[in-house]
Amino acid sequence: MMVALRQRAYAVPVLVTVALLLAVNAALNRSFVSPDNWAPILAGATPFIVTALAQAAPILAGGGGIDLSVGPLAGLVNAILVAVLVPRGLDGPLPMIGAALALGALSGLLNGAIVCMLRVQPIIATLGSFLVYQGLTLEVLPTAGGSAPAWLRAASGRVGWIPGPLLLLLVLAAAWLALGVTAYRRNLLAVGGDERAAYAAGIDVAAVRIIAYVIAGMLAAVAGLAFTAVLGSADPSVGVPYTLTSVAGAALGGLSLAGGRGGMLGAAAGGALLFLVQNLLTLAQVSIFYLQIATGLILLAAVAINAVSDLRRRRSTAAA
Amino acid sequence: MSDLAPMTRAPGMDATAAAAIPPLLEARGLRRSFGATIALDDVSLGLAGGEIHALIGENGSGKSTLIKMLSGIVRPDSGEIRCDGSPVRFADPQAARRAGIVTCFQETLVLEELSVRDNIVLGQDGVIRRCRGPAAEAALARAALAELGVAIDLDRPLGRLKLAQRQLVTIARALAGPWRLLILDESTSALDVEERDRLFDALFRYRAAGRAILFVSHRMDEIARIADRTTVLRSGRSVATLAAAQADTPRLLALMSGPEEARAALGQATPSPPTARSRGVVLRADGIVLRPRAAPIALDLSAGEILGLAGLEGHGQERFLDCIAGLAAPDRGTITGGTTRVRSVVDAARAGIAFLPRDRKRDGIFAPLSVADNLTIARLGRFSRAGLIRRIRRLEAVRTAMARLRVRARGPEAAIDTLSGGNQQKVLLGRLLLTEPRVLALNDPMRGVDPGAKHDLYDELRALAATRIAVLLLSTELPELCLLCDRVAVFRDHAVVAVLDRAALSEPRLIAAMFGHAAADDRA
Amino acid sequence: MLARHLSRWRGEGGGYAALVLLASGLYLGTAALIPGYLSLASLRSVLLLASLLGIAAIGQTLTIVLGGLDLSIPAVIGFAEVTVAQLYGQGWPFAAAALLVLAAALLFGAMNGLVASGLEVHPLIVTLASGSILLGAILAVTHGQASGTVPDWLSATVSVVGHTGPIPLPGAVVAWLVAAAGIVILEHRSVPGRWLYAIGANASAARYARLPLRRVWMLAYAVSAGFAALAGMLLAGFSGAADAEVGAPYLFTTVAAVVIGGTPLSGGRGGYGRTVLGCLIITELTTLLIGLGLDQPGQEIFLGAMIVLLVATYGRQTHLGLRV
Amino acid sequence: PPAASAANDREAHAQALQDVPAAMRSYYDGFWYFSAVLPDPYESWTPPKAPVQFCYNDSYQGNSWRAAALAEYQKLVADFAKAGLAKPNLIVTNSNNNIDVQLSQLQNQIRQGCNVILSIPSSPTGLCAGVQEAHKRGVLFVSVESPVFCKEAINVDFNEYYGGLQTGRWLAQALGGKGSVVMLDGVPGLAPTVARHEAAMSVFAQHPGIKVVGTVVGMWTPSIAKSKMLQFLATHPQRIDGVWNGALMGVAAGQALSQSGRPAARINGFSGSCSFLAYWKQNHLQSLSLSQGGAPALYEAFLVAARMLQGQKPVVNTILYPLPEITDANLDQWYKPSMTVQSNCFADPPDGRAVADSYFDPLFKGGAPLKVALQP
Ligand SMILES: Nc1ncnc2c1ncn2[C@@H]1O[C@H](COP(=O)(O)OP(=O)(O)OP(=O)(O)O)[C@@H](O)[C@H]1O
Ligand SMILES: Nc1ncnc2c1ncn2[C@@H]1O[C@H](COP(=O)(O)OP(=O)(O)OP(=O)(O)O)[C@@H](O)[C@H]1O
Ligand SMILES: [Mg+2]
Ligand SMILES: [Mg+2]
Repeated sequence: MMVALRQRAYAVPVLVTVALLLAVNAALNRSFVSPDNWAPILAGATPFIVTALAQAAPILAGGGGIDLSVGPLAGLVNAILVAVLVPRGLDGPLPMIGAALALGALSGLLNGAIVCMLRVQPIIATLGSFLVYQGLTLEVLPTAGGSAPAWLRAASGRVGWIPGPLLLLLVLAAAWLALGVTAYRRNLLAVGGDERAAYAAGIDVAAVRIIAYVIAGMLAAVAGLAFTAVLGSADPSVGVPYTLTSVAGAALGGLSLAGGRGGMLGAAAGGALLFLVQNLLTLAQVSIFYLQIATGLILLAAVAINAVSDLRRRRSTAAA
Repeated sequence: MSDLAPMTRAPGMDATAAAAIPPLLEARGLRRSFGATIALDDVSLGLAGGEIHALIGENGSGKSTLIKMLSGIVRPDSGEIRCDGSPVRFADPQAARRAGIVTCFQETLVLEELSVRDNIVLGQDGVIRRCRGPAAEAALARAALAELGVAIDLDRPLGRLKLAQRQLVTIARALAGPWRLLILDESTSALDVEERDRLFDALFRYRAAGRAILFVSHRMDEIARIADRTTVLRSGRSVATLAAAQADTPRLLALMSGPEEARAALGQATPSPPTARSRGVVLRADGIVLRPRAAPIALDLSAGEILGLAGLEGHGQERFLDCIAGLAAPDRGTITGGTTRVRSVVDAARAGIAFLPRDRKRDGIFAPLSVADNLTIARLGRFSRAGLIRRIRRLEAVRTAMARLRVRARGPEAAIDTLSGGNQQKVLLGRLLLTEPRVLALNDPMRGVDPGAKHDLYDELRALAATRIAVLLLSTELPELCLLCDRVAVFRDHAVVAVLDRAALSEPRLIAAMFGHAAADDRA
Repeated sequence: MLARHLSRWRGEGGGYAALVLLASGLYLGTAALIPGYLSLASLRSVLLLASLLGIAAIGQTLTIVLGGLDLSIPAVIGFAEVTVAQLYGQGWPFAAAALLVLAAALLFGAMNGLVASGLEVHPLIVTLASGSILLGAILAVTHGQASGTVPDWLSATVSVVGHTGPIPLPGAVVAWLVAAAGIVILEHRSVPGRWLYAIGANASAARYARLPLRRVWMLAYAVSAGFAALAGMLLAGFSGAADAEVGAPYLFTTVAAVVIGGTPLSGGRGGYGRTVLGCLIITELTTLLIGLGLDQPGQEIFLGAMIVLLVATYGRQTHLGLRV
Repeated sequence: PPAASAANDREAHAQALQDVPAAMRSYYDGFWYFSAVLPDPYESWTPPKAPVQFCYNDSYQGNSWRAAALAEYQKLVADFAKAGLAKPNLIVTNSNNNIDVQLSQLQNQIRQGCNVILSIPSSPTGLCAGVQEAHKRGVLFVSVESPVFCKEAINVDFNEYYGGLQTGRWLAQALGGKGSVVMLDGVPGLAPTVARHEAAMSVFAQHPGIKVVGTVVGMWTPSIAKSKMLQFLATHPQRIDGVWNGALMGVAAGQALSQSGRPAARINGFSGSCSFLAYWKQNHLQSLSLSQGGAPALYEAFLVAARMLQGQKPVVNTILYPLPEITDANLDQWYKPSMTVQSNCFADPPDGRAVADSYFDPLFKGGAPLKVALQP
């Protein structure tokens, strides 16, 4: 129990910040907390959270791990679902979710193989897939349009009494917890912490990393599904901006960009933080001319808080 | 506990029976080059169950490369490895592990963010499949540590452990799975005498149980004490394998480096001439309290004196040295270098105190940079005008330093990581000397340095002392302390319990003081 | 002597020789495929575009060698472009406007270095945030209505047909080549240059060697912002219009140019000489794809695939087994 | 190819067009390439009582076009507030081109009590969930120069397709029906890019002598357009007679041609940017540009909203108008000496309107006339 808590200590600053922002958001706008609004608010936050989760896996895997293709892949999935599957009548939950996940896994496999087998630096390997997916998206969907099937659009609202986006996040959390029971999460942190030590200890570094990229791909695909549900249509430009927000979200969540430190809880909180900041600045009617400045400052402040608490933690470690 | 069971087929087999069946592991004609460097030229070696087999050689002679080959990390260019008589090719360390070969590599490879338990069970699981639950993992880790006679809090992250404890964790990791051959690459270099003796006890038990151990060390006393057979590598070739009876130290040294230099290395047996201590105090530590309730420490260091710092791991000597270097602050007390009060690294620099950290690779060398850069980086201003380096001038200085320290490298432009450990250490010492220090604070500078190079470095330290540079030498090697130091301060429980001077200096006395005996009468 | 020089031409990120071969091979290959490409006009176009990228990528190289990354380059480019045009348009002397922009950029860059090294936060996130703040500040000041003018000589400097004295190349190209030579020399021969490599190679050892880490970080990021500002001012002359987003294309392309040149992101290796070739290769590659008549999606798909393929042929990282 | 959703609605489109007066239908030509024209979704809407809360849901604020539009909106709201018709504060959001953020901002604005939301969405489909919610809650949603596909919105726009036809026709005629043409496109994947391009291509297809030698993607950004154009010219040695410019990149194209040592080509303008007019004037070109400034665009959208607040009902959900043309003959009415090639403004129509206010009369039924005379 103590160990479990200590392992999540890195996420405390970001969780506190998120709680604070939730409170401020709620104070500024009562309707923010009304149950009616949970679904749309969560739906707005979901792409931020899920893409940050996607980015977290390769970052944790270390070795300069990063997946720049997260955003474009989510966009590509959105385009393929709406512009390829729906017109062919493949618009049921099974084919759509199945296709999205398969696409994500395939992409992750490719990225992982390029990084681990061809040993190309992750940032350049995934910059390659970034460009390829952006091109493919335009190929599939020259301009925005189409419409998502009713079931998917409905999923961005409520499923039964529970908001659809919340259900999605719960499923993802359960999946991550389940991975914690296996050896994978420890292997991931080991490989990210020091790949040479992990390799020498007998861990299959390449396999662990490839799986990290597969997780990233599949989560990016889930983000693509989420876009499709929220937008109700497809748009070739929707995914790309999420690459940078996903990296920022993961970093805000206390993950070390050098790998091996942090976890999905932090990444999710980091993604939520980005959403809440934008939401807050909108609510507070910050002049649009200052919006970007405010976003940047909050980003800096958040990483600074993280860094300071981390430095303190490391100091106390060193002293012991 | 069952996990710690040996994989040996015939435990307790006697030596004659062992000769009849193929050796447990055999290397034949191994070759490997890295670019222009030939790391292994022609190495053959046989390892039988029930033996402790020592592997010695100068820095860069290929010991670690051979070990990495046997462990599935480096692939041979040619030659073959046989396991139980049949040829094997280990694709990765996991494959070697499955064949029962477990290894502690020269570098302490640990994961600082993970707990001791996780570090020990690392590599036993599949990529996803986990073999045991948390409780069973803890039991396994505890048992492995118990083999070495240590108990460490299993939930502690490795980042909080000292080097020696980290080293023990890596050994425990090797012991945790089923194994037949244990390879230890300079694993004793970070251990103190007590920890080392417990490790040796364990090794003797394993030998008795019929398992094999391949043991690398630069400490000839250790070789003499535990090795059944010793294989000597020279310039990537296995030049001989000797049984314990034939393997006396002069002979081994001769095999390692050629007879000429061996004689030189043996020359080190003559201790330093005593230094006059009246030449003026250059460093004064006064009332230093290293941790609450520890006794205060008072030590003076005179110009030209070599003062040794000794103690079991974690008894404060390292922290004391850090305080001297301005890297840590004592709870109480003052450190004065010349006239400067040392409170920070900057003060230490101003006081002319140069510090050599213990971990050469992590804190010392700039890996792909050249020898010239590594030597001069801290004093580039001396060779530059208007921020531009004057190459000829710098080259001259580098050449001089390399010659003086007898650095063996392809040239000043050779990348530092192509040098052997001992030569890297010489370069680092050279870097310190360029800062023209009054005090050298050295944290275990001979760690992992071969006897020949050590001899060079000893000479160098003596020569420095002769030029009135004062040396603080923290070392885990007792013979070294006895050989070099004018005085040795022995630490126990974060206080100095004895200061032995030249006349009183001997290994048994050092050990006694370190263990807290004879403290009273020797206190200065 | 010769052997030593040759050995410098090999190296982890793929040899210089491979890069030179690739850059010239691409040029000749394109010329073989596309008649008319061999003309002086085409060569000058390619060089001009490479020079703009190259000047922007100076800082990216230095910060990557240091073990960091600078994602604020596009923002500084936009800032410089807008500010210099706006001030000059308001009647400031160009030199004064340029100096002000440069000073502001240097200060901004130094802040990046200070924050990143002081807090030990990954510079990726620091520069992402500071870039956003800088772009926001431009918006806040101009209220989105940036406009202005640039002197004619500046436009001539970035004009394909421009001459530099007797040299039949536009000033931007000449300036780039001079700057490149200077940077390469400083990397190897200046004191801060060697510190840069040492800190990038091993920050911990640098601390023990008492190298001025913070100053070097500030310097590298200041230089980065300074050259980004220069690129921004040149772009003001190049495109005519004042547009804060003008730097956007330089976000990933500068990183790609550095990495394609074979400088690894892990720091301590590589250098600007490689980036020069990386810039040429990227520019030639995108020109080739346009020349082949591919549509936009096709260009992106091919460019992505080519980047990975190229780096996979000569810029592979060493096997993990060799790093243990 | 027609946008997917428009195809679904093609029949509804044809049906709805019947309600547009025949004389104005040409301005709706080819619009279904872009989006569908549908019946008025606010048929049964009761306008809110004054003072009305006006809101602006913008997707980007980084250029002078958007800034001009915002300033115009602020001025109009201030005028309305003075007359007691509007609350004085205009609620503004900017999503930095992130459509998810824009959607959540829209939903926020609905919750904050906005009565009229003018919006420039960064995607024609992405806001639909919010638009539906607005419609359900009696909030008037009007898109400004970026029509959305959602049935519940009012779109006010010039017809992108019609603009492509205007410019394409001029270029074909200026080239005498023959020659090689380069297409200079805006941001790929955006509907205006596709609609303009397709329209111009449909014109060129009618002229067998005109050969389209390639498409250059200039992203509506001069620096990119110039770079790409230089690369295009470096690899295309043949003579270029004309460049069809899909907005904002005419000067870049002209400079790229002359700096590559190529003979001047015919280049059209599209948006009436000051920069292009100055270039036109200085180089004594023959050209044609449309005028598509931010302020007039917002004015026309506001005018439509204002009419609807008076109970007037549009005949269809999409109100289209033609853009004024700047020609060699009338250039001097638009060009001002203060304009330079580096200028970042848009030449506004002399009277601040894209079309006369009365242009809209046939497109509305019922209701009351405006209470205050709107002045741009
Ligand atoms: N990955 C590598 N790349 C290049 N050269 C290497 C590599 N690994 C080892 N070498 C070189 O091979 C030679 C043998 O090195 P090795 O580490 O095996 O020596 P060693 O006997 O273990 O030395 P030490 O006693 O210092 O540990 C050295 O010259 C070394 O520089
Ligand atoms: N386990 C290992 N330990 C040490 N070095 C290795 C290991 N695996 C490969 N190498 C070295 O790394 C280099 C490339 O190895 P690898 O075969 O993986 O690359 P590759 O390019 O995929 O080979 P190929 O083209 O033949 O498939 C070789 O020099 C090889 O010796
Ligand atoms: Mg292979
Ligand atoms: Mg070794």
